[in-house]
Amino acid sequence: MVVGPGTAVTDQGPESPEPGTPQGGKTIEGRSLGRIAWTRLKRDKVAMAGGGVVVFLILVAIFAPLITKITGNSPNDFHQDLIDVNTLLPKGGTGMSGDHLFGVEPLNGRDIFARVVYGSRISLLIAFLATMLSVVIGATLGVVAGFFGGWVDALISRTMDVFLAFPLLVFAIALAGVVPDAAFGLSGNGLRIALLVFIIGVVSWPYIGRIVRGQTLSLREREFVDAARSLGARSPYIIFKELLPNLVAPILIYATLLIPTNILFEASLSFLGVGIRPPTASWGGMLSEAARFYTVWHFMFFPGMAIFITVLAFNLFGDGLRDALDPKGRR
Amino acid sequence: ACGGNDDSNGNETTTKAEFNAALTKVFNPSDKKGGTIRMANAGDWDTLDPGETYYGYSWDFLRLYGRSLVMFKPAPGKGSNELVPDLAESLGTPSDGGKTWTYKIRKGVKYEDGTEVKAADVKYAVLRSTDKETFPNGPAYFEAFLNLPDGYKGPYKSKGMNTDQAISTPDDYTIVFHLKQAFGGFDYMAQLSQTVPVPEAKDTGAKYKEHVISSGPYMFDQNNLGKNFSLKRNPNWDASTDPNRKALPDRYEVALNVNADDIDNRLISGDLDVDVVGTGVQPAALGRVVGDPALKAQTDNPVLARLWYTSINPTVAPLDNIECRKAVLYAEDRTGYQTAYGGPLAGGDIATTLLPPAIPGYQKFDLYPAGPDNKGDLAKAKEALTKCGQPNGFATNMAYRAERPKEKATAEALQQSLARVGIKLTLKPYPQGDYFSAYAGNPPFVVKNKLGLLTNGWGADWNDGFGFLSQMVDSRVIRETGGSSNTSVRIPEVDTMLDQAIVETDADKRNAMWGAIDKRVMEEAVIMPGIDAKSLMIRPKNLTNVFISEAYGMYDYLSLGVA
Amino acid sequence: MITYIIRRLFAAVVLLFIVSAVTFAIFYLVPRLAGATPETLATRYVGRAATPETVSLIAHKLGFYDPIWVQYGRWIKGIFVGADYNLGASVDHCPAPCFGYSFITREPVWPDLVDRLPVTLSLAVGASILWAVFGVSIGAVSALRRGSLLDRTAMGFSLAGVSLPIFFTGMIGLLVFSYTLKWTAVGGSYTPFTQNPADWFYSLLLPWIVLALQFSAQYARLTRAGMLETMGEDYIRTARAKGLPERAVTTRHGLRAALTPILTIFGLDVGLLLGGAVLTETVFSLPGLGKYAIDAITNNDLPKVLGVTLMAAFFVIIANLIVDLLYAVVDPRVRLG
Amino acid sequence: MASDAFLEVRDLRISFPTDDGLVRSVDGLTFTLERGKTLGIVGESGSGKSVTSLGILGLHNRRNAEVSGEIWLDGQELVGASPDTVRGLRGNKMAMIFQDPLSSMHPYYTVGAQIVEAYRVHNRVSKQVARKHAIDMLGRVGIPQPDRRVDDYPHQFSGGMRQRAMIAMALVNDPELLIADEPTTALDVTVQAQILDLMHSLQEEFDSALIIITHDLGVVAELSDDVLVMYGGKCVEYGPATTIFEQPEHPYTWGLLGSMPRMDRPNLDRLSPIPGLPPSMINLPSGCAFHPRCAYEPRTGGLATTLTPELVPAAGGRHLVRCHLPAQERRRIWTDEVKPELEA
Amino acid sequence: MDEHHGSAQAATETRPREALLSVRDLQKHFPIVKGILRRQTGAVRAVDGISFDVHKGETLGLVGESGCGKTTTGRLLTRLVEPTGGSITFDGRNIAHLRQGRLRPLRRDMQMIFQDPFSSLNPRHTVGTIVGAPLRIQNVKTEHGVKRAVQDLLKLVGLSPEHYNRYPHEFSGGQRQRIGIARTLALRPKLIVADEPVSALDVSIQAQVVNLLDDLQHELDLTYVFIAHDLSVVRHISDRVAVMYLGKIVEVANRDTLYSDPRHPYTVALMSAVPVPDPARRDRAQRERVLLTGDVPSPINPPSGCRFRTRCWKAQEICATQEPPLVPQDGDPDSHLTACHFPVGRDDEIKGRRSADKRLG
Ligand SMILES: Nc1ncnc2c1ncn2[C@@H]1O[C@H](COP(=O)(O)OP(=O)(O)OP(=O)(O)O)[C@@H](O)[C@H]1O
Ligand SMILES: Nc1ncnc2c1ncn2[C@@H]1O[C@H](COP(=O)(O)OP(=O)(O)OP(=O)(O)O)[C@@H](O)[C@H]1O
Ligand SMILES: [Mg+2]
Ligand SMILES: [Mg+2]
Repeated sequence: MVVGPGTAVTDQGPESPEPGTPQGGKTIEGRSLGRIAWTRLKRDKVAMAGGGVVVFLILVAIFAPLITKITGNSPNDFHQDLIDVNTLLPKGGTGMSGDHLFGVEPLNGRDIFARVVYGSRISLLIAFLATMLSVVIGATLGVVAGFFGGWVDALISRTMDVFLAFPLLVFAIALAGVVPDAAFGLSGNGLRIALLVFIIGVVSWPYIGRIVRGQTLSLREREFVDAARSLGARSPYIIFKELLPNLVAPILIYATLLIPTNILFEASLSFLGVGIRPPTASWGGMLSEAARFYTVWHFMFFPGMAIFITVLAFNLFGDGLRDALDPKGRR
Repeated sequence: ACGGNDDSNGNETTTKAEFNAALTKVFNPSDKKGGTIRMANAGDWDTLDPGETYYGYSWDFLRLYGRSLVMFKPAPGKGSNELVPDLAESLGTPSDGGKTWTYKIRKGVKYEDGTEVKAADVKYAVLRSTDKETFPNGPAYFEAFLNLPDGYKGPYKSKGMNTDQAISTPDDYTIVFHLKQAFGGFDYMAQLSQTVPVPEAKDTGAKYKEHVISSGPYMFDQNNLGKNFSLKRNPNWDASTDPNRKALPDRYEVALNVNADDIDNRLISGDLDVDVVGTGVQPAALGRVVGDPALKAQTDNPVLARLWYTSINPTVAPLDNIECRKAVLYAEDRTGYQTAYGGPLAGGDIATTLLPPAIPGYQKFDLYPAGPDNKGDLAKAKEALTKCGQPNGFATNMAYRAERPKEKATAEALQQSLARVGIKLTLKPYPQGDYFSAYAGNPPFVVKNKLGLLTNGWGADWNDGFGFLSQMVDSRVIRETGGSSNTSVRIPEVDTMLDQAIVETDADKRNAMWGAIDKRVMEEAVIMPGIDAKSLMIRPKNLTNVFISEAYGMYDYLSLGVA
Repeated sequence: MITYIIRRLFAAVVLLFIVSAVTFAIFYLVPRLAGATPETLATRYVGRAATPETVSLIAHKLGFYDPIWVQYGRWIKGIFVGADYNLGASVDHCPAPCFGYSFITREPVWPDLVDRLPVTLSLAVGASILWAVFGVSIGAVSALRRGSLLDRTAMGFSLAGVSLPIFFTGMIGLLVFSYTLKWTAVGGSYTPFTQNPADWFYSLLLPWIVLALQFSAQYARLTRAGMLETMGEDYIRTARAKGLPERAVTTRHGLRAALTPILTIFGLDVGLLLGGAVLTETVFSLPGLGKYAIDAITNNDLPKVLGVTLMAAFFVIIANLIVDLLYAVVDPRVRLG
Repeated sequence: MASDAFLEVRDLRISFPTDDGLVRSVDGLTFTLERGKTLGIVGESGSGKSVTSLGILGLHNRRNAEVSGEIWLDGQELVGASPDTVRGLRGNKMAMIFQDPLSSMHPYYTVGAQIVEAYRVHNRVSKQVARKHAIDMLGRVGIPQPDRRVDDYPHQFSGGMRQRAMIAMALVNDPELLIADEPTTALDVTVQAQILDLMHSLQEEFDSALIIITHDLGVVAELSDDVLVMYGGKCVEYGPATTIFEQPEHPYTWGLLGSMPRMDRPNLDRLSPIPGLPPSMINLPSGCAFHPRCAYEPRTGGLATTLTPELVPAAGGRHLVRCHLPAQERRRIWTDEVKPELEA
Repeated sequence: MDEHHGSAQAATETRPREALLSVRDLQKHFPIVKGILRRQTGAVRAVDGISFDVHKGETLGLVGESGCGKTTTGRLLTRLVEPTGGSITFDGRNIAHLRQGRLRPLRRDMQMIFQDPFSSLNPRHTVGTIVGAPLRIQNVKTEHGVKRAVQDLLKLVGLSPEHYNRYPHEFSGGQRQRIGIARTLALRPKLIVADEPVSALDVSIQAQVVNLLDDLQHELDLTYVFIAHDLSVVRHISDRVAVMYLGKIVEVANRDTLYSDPRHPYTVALMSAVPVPDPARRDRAQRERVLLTGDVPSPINPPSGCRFRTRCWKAQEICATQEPPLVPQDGDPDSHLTACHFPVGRDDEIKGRRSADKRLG
């Protein structure tokens, strides 16, 4: 999938004047591919809806304290008065009420709404940071491999093979399990977040790396790279000034599509019990607790739906972004 | 003989299916023989080897295929705490002030292959269990108390070494234990599965668990480690040598590593008879069982000799100040703690002492009353904080086992209740595999990571003050390299009291001393007692002779029959 | 061809070495970096009443005092020539391939793995057949009816399917179909095929569906995208120009080409799954390799973790090789070498 | 309304609705072609040549192309016919050769299999028979050792051989109409010469009607009896090849001739290119689509900018031209102004 | 720039001139590597020993079939790739093995125009950035700033200066090629290597660009190496023409000599294959046409001796054993070199394989 000069507008530049004929007095600002993509994206209702939800979720994450203040429940407060001590379940089944929109958790009666809202912070924060990390690693190594080729490429490609040969989830869990409580000057949830970001980021970089490498390989064959070199440009110039601007689009697309994958990854790790430290709420963690109380539907439903909606929104937006930036891949 | 009161007529019966019907009475008594009892275990069996197994349910079950010198009486309720002779003709005879214990072995007891059980087999069994390189997980009482020769490493490595100074067998039916120091409760040790005879010729060391030679009424039919095993009748078992066992069913089938929720569902539907681990239903089934009167009538709710508690670590500031520790105790919301642990049915009763009521010597007292609603006495807590010099509270950390949802919930509950007086808890989950060795039981780690509160739990190896307290409050079991289960009690006075109690052969005096130790430890406020564990168990639908053995805190597996 | 396979197998062995070494290093180095000593490592393998002597005895027995490469070398040696374990009364020989000996369960790892494999195999094979059939047909039909209601619905569902975490669908599936409607088996009820094929099918039905749901969605999207791309190729135009019926054009020419890259992904996915469908096996408590891995990790049982990791990597690598060979069969342009 | 000619295209219009507007790729095209004759279609990139050829074969997707007009092939109308009818004719009565032989052949099937497939769609014969036929066909298009090469995959062929195989595939059912869309553009001159030669001799042999689409006037001159010059989706000039090359009357045709350096004439100092750029197919210039690039537009008195010119007969009988310039004027400009410059 | 080379006419005759570029025995073998160990298992002999001179102010045309090594030659001349052997003397300096750093200043004098106007411009840069890049890379001081310089260049190639802020995708192929040319001219080079600059363009646009190149040569006193496979275009623009076949130059001569009097059988075949836009002459053209059989052999394994022998109708035994040198043949001027054992004579009957259909004659 080459993201390059659009096939859309080619020879018949609609309003491009004949060569040599000056147009008006002022300079005409060209429409960059980004601008064109944005126009295209704006037309894609579904993608925009996805984008809207993403923005909404980000706002929810940022303003979580404010939202929970309005609803009046903080995520870690027990409401054991709402729990039947014998069954450990909320009285009346779910405990849903005006105060507790999504009901309360069995056993300790924490407000599920507040926890779901707070859970978005963990999910999004980790997914974003991990994606950034894998983009940095993946893009750097991908460009280096694609651009320099030879044994550098062989080495990096083989490394990616090794990574892909690992049972990564198992590996991630194992790694999350063996790292001590305090390390690298971090401790507590700070360390956990850093650790999860590190694990997820390191595990998913080959995904970006492969794409960037492929793109770089094909870009390297494009004549503008030769042109720059024949002008005397050095490798850094070519990488940063010539290649990178062309790599931004694919990196952006795949980063956007990697975020939902990483959200799922984080949720899976939390579900398997190697995620963030309690009582901090995370969606995967809530689901794993809900598994113990599988008879009460609301406990699993809300965090599950939160993951689903978030991932779906990112996927919709990412798909739209890809279609907009890469008209060839358009459906 | 060791129970405080003597209501162990033991054979009250009932057929009325109601809540707790099998708690103190025999439910559905019957002598009908035949049938198969189906059991399931949510995890793996620790080991079937009598020399190493260290779980209550395993000991309960093991009596089906092994006979120890002494055993707990198969009787409902308190009666089960009574020790009765099994392989031995009578309880042990102490001499030398409790340093030497002699047992006479019954004649005519045979292994599954028809050979007779001799005193030497018991001796061999006990000695092999002291080889901790081969059996690292087993109880370590014998090597601690027996007067073994220096450098003795068990019968495998120290082959041929004379061990008569520790155990002597003057004849084939007499076995004499020689202890390093007097120990009044040695009969409790003699009931350990480690005294189940093992024929030396058939011993395969660590592999013996694959085929244990039965000396009881049942022997192994199939044994697929990690999956399932079954027992069938041992043709060489002679009921006349065995007054304790009814041996009603023809077969026992045990499935391992079964999904815990699935076990509950199958128990409810009657597809399964016994959840062999005996820790009660899972939270998912709890609501269902308790919410349905018909189902609830099919349950029993015994109290276990197990305390879930929180250690308050005096080696971490500001908890090195007793007032701060008291503040923690006062601020605790006891009902919150209880609910988090599973509520009054599946969790347990609120405890105010170390000793559970089931342990002889238990004395009821409450040094840090928590107000009428049991939600804590915040005024007292604040007062204590002020005395401690931390009027606005302080921050500390709390450790628990990451894999245990109940401990997590409890820690969260405590975090909530302590926050009311400004004590801020940060929760620290650690993997349970290394919890004691590397984390909560590792003193330097505890200090370095400022773990003020440590989630902990202790169950007696047998229902007696020594079995309960010795590993829990003796400061000498604390090791700098980690691994100790006592994590916070370092009171020299208590150590002395323990030494005195151990050598006391008079049971009543001994029991009074355990109660005093309990109180002394509570005064130091280094343990927050939490709850005395209870479990809600689904009573086997199809079985007869069902009753709870208090000694094991679960159904007595020896007496069950099939309707 | 043969030399190619030999070369690839050789590379696979090297890769497996790397994988095992890295896993080994992580499990040895990270705890040690965190301050673990041979004794603290050994405490894991002793009972709670163990004395310090017992602990150091076990640490010696397990070789925790040896340097890491000695320990690793011992493990590797076990794979090739087997290893001996002292059982006290006797010495047990664990024949090659001896993936080590778990000192927690005190069982050799290899038989365990062999034992778990059929479960994972059943799960992976059943689910992969489901998703290959459904995913590909839905994707192909969607592509051919591009823009139709059917296409949009299918793609909507696919996107939803891709976005649903498998443990969530699994839990909902269990709640609805197993516990409420009682149509499917409850969690944790696995029956081997050899024991009772009907029960086997019944016990795996829901896990298959749940696993296949997510993959079907993914494959539907892949197939559709692939089909759309190939249906725009020049050779499709040629096929039409020959007067081929549309059905032949789409299947013989379009689908054939579109499926080739999907074959690669399919092979790798199945390979990955064979190494353990961790989440599915956890949700449904299936005693497969994935659950085994999780249990091993939870118990910090290094030999098991190593064994299962290596086994999983082995499947991925072999799947890679098979996919490459298949590719050469399917796509004549590919030359191996 | 049947037609006498073998192929008659009447007022063919093909347009594609797109996001940016309606693309009128072919806009009222009319021409006829007899058996055994060759029609050359020339024009700039994007002028609608390929769209026309695909339209005749009925290869446009009804869902994204709007096709109207009439196409009569041997007495049968194709635009209104059922897709199945057209399919039955495709590859059988009419066949097509595409520009890029590598991408136009399926990479996963052998050359032979693809020819066999083409044969068996329209002939109920066994695979063996079809295969013999395919080998025969490959031999006839000049592939050495056809019985061995028949089992090769397209990528194992060289460019020229692939194009030969494409031709074999197109001719396997003895089509009466053969359309070649830029059959030699991807090839080297020496190979191009071989292919053109082959096509010529095969046409003679099969006596089929041939439409050859190209932007190379040399190729057209080499093969065609008639030439159709397209600009902006319309035919701007149509006539016998000799007339088009010797007496062209449309300024665009003049431009084309002036743009190309010629090997058969003395070297020119300068070429005379057509100024400006090809038009956008969405937004064709009003009036005569060529007027913004036409040097003679002022001489039409503004007519060209407003009114679309009709295709009118020019000097010779079958010579048609679409231009507002008066006939006299056109001929004068050619002989006096343009031709001397080209031959200078 | 040298005064006396100032305003050279497009001369058809050659005066002896100073060589700006001189290539001797230039070789480029691309290694074929296999496996992780990157063993070399063979080589593509893309350019296999070619020698020629380019004189100041002239245009040297380089023609040949696809894959014969034209592009590689161009890239060697501009040192985008390093030669395997031979020398490239530019302006008196052998640049064949100069390191990139040493090469940088020389690049000002030697530029390249690329074939594909779509891939030769970075789609993410504005025209201004693209055309200004040489100035920035080479740190050239401009009198009125880079922007003015770029706008002047745009005017020079016939584009509007207003296009400064636009992106390449907004332009047609011809316009893009103009942008590429503007970039090439930014540093006022002495030599421009143009690799098929008009192949991708429509005929009408092609003519615009050819004219532009022509004009620029006059205006700026440029020297061109013009690579193309279109013989008519090459004839139009070149002063001298070199014909390549499979990595070798088989014939080189002044334009008119070559076109009127080709000596190498390959040149003859090549020229006869060009279709002529004159229907009146088509039968004659076909009669004279030399149809080569077979395809160009692989450069990995070129034929021994004369590389053309496998397709040559005049080939004899010696052609397989002995490689013909590139020398003037009997009666040819010194500037007309042919590498052939049996050059085609002026009155030779051409015994090429005739048209398949004999009825045609
Ligand atoms: N499917 C389509 N959808 C929209 N526009 C199309 C489609 N097919 C062709 N066009 C447009 O129709 C016009 C004519 O295209 P066509 O392919 O016939 O040109 P051509 O004359 O064959 O050019 P070339 O010489 O480049 O092959 C072009 O502007 C093209 O963009
Ligand atoms: N980087 C490379 N690595 C390996 N082989 C190459 C490389 N570049 C070119 N070749 C090979 O070298 C030979 C000459 O290629 P080159 O591109 O110079 O030919 P060309 O004459 O420019 O052809 P065209 O007319 O198709 O552009 C070809 O066989 C080509 O495959
Ligand atoms: Mg076309
Ligand atoms: Mg080239």
